[in-house]
Amino acid sequence: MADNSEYAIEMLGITKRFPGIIANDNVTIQLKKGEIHALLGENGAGKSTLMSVLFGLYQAEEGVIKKDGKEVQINNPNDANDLGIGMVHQHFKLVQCFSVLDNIILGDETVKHGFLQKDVARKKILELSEKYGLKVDPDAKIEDITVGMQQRTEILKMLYRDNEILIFDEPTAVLTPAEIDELMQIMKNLAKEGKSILFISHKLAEIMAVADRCSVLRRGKYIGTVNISETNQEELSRMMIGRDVQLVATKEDKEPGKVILHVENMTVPSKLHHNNAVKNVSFDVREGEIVCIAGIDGNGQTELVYGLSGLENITTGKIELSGKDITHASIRERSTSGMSHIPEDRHKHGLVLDYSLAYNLVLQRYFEPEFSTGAGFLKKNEINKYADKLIDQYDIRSSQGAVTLARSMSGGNQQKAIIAREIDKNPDLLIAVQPTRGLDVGAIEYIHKQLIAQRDSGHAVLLVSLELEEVMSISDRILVMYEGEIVGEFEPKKTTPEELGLYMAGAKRKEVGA
Amino acid sequence: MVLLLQYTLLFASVLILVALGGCFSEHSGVINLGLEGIMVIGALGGALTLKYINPSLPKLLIVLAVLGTSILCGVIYSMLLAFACINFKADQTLVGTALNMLAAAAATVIVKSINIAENPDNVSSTVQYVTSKKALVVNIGKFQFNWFMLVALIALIASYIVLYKTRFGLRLMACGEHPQAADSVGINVYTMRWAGVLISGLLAGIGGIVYITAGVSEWKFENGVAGFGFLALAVMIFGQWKPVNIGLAALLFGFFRALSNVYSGFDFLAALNIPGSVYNMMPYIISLIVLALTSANSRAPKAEGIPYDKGSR
Amino acid sequence: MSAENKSTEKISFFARPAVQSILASLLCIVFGLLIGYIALLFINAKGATEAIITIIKNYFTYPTKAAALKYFGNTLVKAAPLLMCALSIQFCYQAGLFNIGAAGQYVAGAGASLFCALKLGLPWYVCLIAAFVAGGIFGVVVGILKAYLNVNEVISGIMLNWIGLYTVNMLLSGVKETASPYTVTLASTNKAAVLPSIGLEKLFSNNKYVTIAIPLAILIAVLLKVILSMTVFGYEIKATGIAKDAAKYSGMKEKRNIILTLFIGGALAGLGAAFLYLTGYEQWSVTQSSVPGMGFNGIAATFLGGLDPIGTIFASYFIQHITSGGSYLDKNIYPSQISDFISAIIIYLCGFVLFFKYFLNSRIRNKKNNAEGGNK
Amino acid sequence: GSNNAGTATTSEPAQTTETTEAADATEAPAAEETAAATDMRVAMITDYGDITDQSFNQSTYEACKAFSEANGCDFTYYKPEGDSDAERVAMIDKAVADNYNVIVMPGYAFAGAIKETADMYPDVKFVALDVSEYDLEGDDSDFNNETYANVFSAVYQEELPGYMAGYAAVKMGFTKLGFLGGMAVPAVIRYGYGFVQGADAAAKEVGADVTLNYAYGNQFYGDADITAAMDTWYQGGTEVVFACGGGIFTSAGEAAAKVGGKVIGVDVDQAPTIDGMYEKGMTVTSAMKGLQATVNTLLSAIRDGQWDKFAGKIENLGLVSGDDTSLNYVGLPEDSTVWNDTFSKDDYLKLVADMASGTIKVSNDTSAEKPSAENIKVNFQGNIK
Ligand SMILES: Nc1ncnc2c1ncn2[C@@H]1O[C@H](COP(=O)(O)OP(=O)(O)OP(=O)(O)O)[C@@H](O)[C@H]1O
Ligand SMILES: Nc1ncnc2c1ncn2[C@@H]1O[C@H](COP(=O)(O)OP(=O)(O)OP(=O)(O)O)[C@@H](O)[C@H]1O
Ligand SMILES: [Mg+2]
Ligand SMILES: [Mg+2]
Repeated sequence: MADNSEYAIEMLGITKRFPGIIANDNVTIQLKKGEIHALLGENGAGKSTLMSVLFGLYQAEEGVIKKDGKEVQINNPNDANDLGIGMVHQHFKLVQCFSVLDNIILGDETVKHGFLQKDVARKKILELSEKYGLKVDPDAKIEDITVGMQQRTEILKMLYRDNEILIFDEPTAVLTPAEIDELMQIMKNLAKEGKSILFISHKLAEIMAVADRCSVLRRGKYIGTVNISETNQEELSRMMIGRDVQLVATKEDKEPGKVILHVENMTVPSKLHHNNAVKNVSFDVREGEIVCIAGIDGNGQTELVYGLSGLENITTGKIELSGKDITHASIRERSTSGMSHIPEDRHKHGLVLDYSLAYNLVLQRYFEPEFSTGAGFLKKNEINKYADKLIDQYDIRSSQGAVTLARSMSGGNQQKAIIAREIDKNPDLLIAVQPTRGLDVGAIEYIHKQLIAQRDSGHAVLLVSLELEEVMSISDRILVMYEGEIVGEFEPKKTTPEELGLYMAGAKRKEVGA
Repeated sequence: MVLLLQYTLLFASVLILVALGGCFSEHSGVINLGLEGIMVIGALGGALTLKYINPSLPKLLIVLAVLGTSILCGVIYSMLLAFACINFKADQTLVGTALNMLAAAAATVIVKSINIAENPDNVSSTVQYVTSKKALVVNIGKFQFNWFMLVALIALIASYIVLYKTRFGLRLMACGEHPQAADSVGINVYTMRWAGVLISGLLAGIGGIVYITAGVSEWKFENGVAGFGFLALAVMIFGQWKPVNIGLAALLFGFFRALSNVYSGFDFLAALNIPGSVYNMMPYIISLIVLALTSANSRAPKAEGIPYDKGSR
Repeated sequence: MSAENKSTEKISFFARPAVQSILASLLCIVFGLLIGYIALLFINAKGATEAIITIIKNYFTYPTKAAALKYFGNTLVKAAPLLMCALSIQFCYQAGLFNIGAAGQYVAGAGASLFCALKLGLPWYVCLIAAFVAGGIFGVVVGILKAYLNVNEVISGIMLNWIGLYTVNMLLSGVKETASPYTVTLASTNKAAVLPSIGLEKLFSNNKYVTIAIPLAILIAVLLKVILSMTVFGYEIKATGIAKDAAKYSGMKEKRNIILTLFIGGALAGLGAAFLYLTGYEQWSVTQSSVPGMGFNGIAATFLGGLDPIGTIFASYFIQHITSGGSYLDKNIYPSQISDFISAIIIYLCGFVLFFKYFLNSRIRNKKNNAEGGNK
Repeated sequence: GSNNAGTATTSEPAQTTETTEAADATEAPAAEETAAATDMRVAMITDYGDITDQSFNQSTYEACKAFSEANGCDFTYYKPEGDSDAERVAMIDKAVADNYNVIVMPGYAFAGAIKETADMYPDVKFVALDVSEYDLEGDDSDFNNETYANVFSAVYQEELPGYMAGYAAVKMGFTKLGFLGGMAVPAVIRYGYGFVQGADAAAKEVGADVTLNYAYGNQFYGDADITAAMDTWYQGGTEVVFACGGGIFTSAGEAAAKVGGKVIGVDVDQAPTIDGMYEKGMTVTSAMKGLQATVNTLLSAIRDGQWDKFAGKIENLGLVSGDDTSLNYVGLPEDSTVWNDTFSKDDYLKLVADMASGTIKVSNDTSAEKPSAENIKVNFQGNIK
């Protein structure tokens, strides 16, 4: 083929197998020069795998990769780098205790006699950050900076290496709305500069907003490529899932009942700084309503939930659950008194990754008489039966059913398992923290339905979400958190994302009574 | 006083060298519990060199030859750890423990075999190095300066520079903190970890010969190195995996160790009439207390102890 | 997504975890002995074959059956405490803790049981309890430091090993023989503290050291197996071990579990010491300047036993068997440390077990995949 | 380690008392004796130390081996798996099973094992070293110096050479003394307490102001820790240290060399070893006991069919003659001791005579935890490691 190929990168007929699974099955995608090419697919469809093949982290069993029309071998990230391919990984690959600068130069250091020339690097980074509007402090440590800034670091890492082909694997999953807008702009700028971009996202709106074309994968197989200008969200989701998806949740109006969760003047200390993370917060959640805590990441939502669930001790205040004072109750007591908690970090808190699915499904109930004898023995049969029931009822997919290791399950199904476990407890109060993060639209639809079902059956739901769209579509009441305080209370029907955004950013506030 | 200083420096030198060894290994992501064993093997190499070298050679040459063989032995022995833990993803604590047991047994078997081969009547596991050992020390007044003190100081400074000022150090630490990140920017994690472990073998090997020549002119290899490798690990943790802090921690530990031996020279301490066992326990009790007070925000390399698997994310 | 094979599918013989563990351990043993044999060849080629056979034969080197039985008993007597130390390490390992402090907990158990037996004149069961508690307390110290102050259990364990040694030496100085550093004998001081033999000694040519310690140790191993795999407590311990945060999230008291685990671990090691010292087999020397190796050898037995209590029973016996066998070597030719050398090699090889299993599994999978591919 | 302070050297034969018999042993045996000797199969069993302990086990091993080679009889040694009666008994059983008929056991620790096996193997000849009647019979001892019919045990009166060394040191003019024991086992303690008594007596005699540092190293080898402690002693003014235990002299010698200090050796004449390693004249004397000689005597007696003279006896070996020191089992080396004006060889001979005659009494009581003295100041430091 000619050197002046239309395509920057072509991945032709790629097949990549993992033990027991074909992650990519004869997949072909072609990335035009200067375009933003979206890659769409359910959880576990094989997007990350395909990109890892392109970046040299994995080797495909079959297929060829061409750069500018010429066949290339990419055996490791070094080869990818040499070819001008850079990648922002789904899970950031940043060394927490290093500075931004160290992370950027890592692997491509300027040295003199083996000694680092950090000043040279700093100059170059500042220039780049100026040019593309990527604001970072080169000397800040990664562990001290926001997720958004970490992402900018990742992008700078690619630019620092003069990469021409940029891969973004789910870059927006962890960003705030403002940061997402910023990122979209940056991507457009980069494309304008002539860089070619591969962009993975589960958020159709984002794809519609920035991409030129979109390729869809389903269960490892290539489905097709469409021009964004000629398609819509419905078509995309149909391609991805194979059926129509309800993208915006619907629910009926419902009059809330009596107070289930009553929080009064709660203050929670912070692990990171001397300031309190949650300051003197008061609010109620009632039967039959979904109350949503909105806010930009890092404004105390995590700690608020830790305080409620007992993962962290609160310094002052009072918490009541269904009229019972649980301020000083243990985590277990709260759980048995009717509180369920879908945690923010499903790998850290939500699952014992090396336990079987069945064991994970009874993580909150193994001690109950249903699953253990008075003498302290586990009733394994009961546990397995119960697990099979939940697997069936909640459609949790895994390779071997109840005995599958939780670790080997896909993120979406892991989340489903947690949700099944927490909801099947039939809690008075369900606390769900970012339950849809990183999941595909099909899974999101499913989870939203479950949350609404809880509400409809008269339970209280407290939802913590960073995504305004989600907040607007499923909540009955919205509380905005800013710097550890509740700075506003809204009804979704009587507000706009723009208004919420102002409160979330701390530009406006109003007093809220409990 | 001079004695206290001299032995503080001597013990601190051993601890600095070995703890720095541990530091390099752990920064690369491999917990090296086998330091004790590496010390023994390093000591064996150095001792045999001292035994066979012509004592009339220039002193500098002797010092260098001893350093060289100790390093060589330490490095070779540490390969056993690197091979099992890096390439075969073995449990690092287990392999480290095995290396400690193996070193003591192997060193004894080797020395005994050598001794018997030389003289069938000599069944001891002792290596003597009376004359050549004199090359290692210089008397400055009452203070007996040991060249290895200088070696330890150089190792300390070099470690600081290597870890914080060079490309190698940056990459090494990245492998111990987040090997996937290092891999994704084209750093070969396995190579770096090998480097970390071999450097720990190098330093612990020197530590071994310093320890056995610190006070005597012969060593009985059945006795290993009496827990110094483990003490060095405590020093490393107390020093928070940072060379300068390790230096200070080693001085502190060395001080208490020295004090437990020379306290009888201080009238007020002798007058206290504390049982000897209490002084012996001191370094351990103090380490424990110090660790209890400092570990809450201890910052071990994040990925240490976890074998790196290219496939996993 | 994932292949949907049902778990009902028949698992092939070599795919069974238990089979793999046994196979792996046997391989370690074979390679360990082989390397030991090579070392023997190096030292003296002529006697090497006989020497390695001697090590393997252990008590069978005695010509009479009675003597062989008696020394079979002796091997068992020492295997029991080794098993206990191995179980201690294993139990903690299940909870994600490397209890290298087992050696010190063993020392504490020895100190407490002998003190109760010799100084206080208490009967054997009280001495057992004392050892259990003393070992447990040493474990608890490690546990508290770990749970509340984030002190690495390996380091604190090592420090406590030394502290325990010196403390016990001081403690037992009060009950030592006047003219030697050994503690006075149980038989002469307090017969009631000697563990009962319930007729077991008869089975081993009247080996008076064969006591209930041996069946008790085996019983405890079985008990641990049951606790770990079948009980709520085991469920919690393992969850705490592999996912501390998830354990906390689910309302388990993870700090309490860490401390409790180390208490039990320590108690097991402590009990192990009592199982040896209360038979009268050995006296404690109060000038001992290094921690008894039992705790460290326990690490070997644990891993050789495939981290399974039942496997550990056999592994402990085996390690003790070759250690005892080593004492029958012809010392004129071979240093006695050669059996330590072989044990150490075997432990080192145990490090490769995980890889071996992984290798085996991927071979099995490949074979299966190929077979399936062929069917298509 | 081991249960004795002895230091063995391969090159130096112990300066012994039983010169005649010792000499016989190494000479080619006469023809008719060869038959007896080949029937003799000698096994030695170590206590928990190895034969490399530069001490009791090593001396015994060397003596046995030399004898066996000279007499063409089979010899081997066994090392028990651990430090317990049970394991020592196992080795005795094994030795008998392997057809050894003379078993040499150095160390009081063998008492328990002998009690278990002596009656079981009446045809085997047990030669024990340092196993006292009290060790064997406990509180029921009648102290008649008799024991099992097939056992002979030799117990040394280490307090005597210890006394001589202490006495000599003070008389030689030293006023700052040190005692560095190995592990605090009976033999070491006897040496030490004797040393204190001797220094005490001499101090009284000359009216000197004497101080004595007293410590155990808790091991039979030197290392940096012990050298540091010795440096502290020597640099704090200590002039001479009695290094009493295996290889622990290396620490004393190392420290002494730095300040020109002196050392007293133990068990055998250590002057050649220590002076050879450090500097000439460092070793002022050695407190000796005739361990290897005893082994030789016994093995020769068995070879010569004289076992009955020894069987069933426990002998306390110490001073035999006040006049002929060559007959004694303990003493100071007459050739290598650095005699001077204040303590000449004649003074020594007088001391021996007085001790032998009972004019001077040395207590062998080691029940006290610390040594005590009336005329000198003893700084007891216990175990320094
Ligand atoms: N290292 C691996 N080993 C085994 N299987 C793997 C591995 N990585 C991915 N897989 C499997 O390959 C499939 C594709 O995974 P991949 O990460 O590419 O999905 P994805 O499309 O990026 O999903 P998500 O949207 O959740 O990020 C999954 O089913 C997963 O189970
Ligand atoms: N070592 C592995 N073996 C098998 N499957 C794996 C392995 N590692 C990851 N996977 C699977 O790969 C898929 C993609 O995982 P990935 O880490 O990309 O994100 P995720 O699971 O969607 O989680 P999240 O979005 O929360 O980060 C998941 O199905 C996961 O279970
Ligand atoms: Mg992905
Ligand atoms: Mg994902």
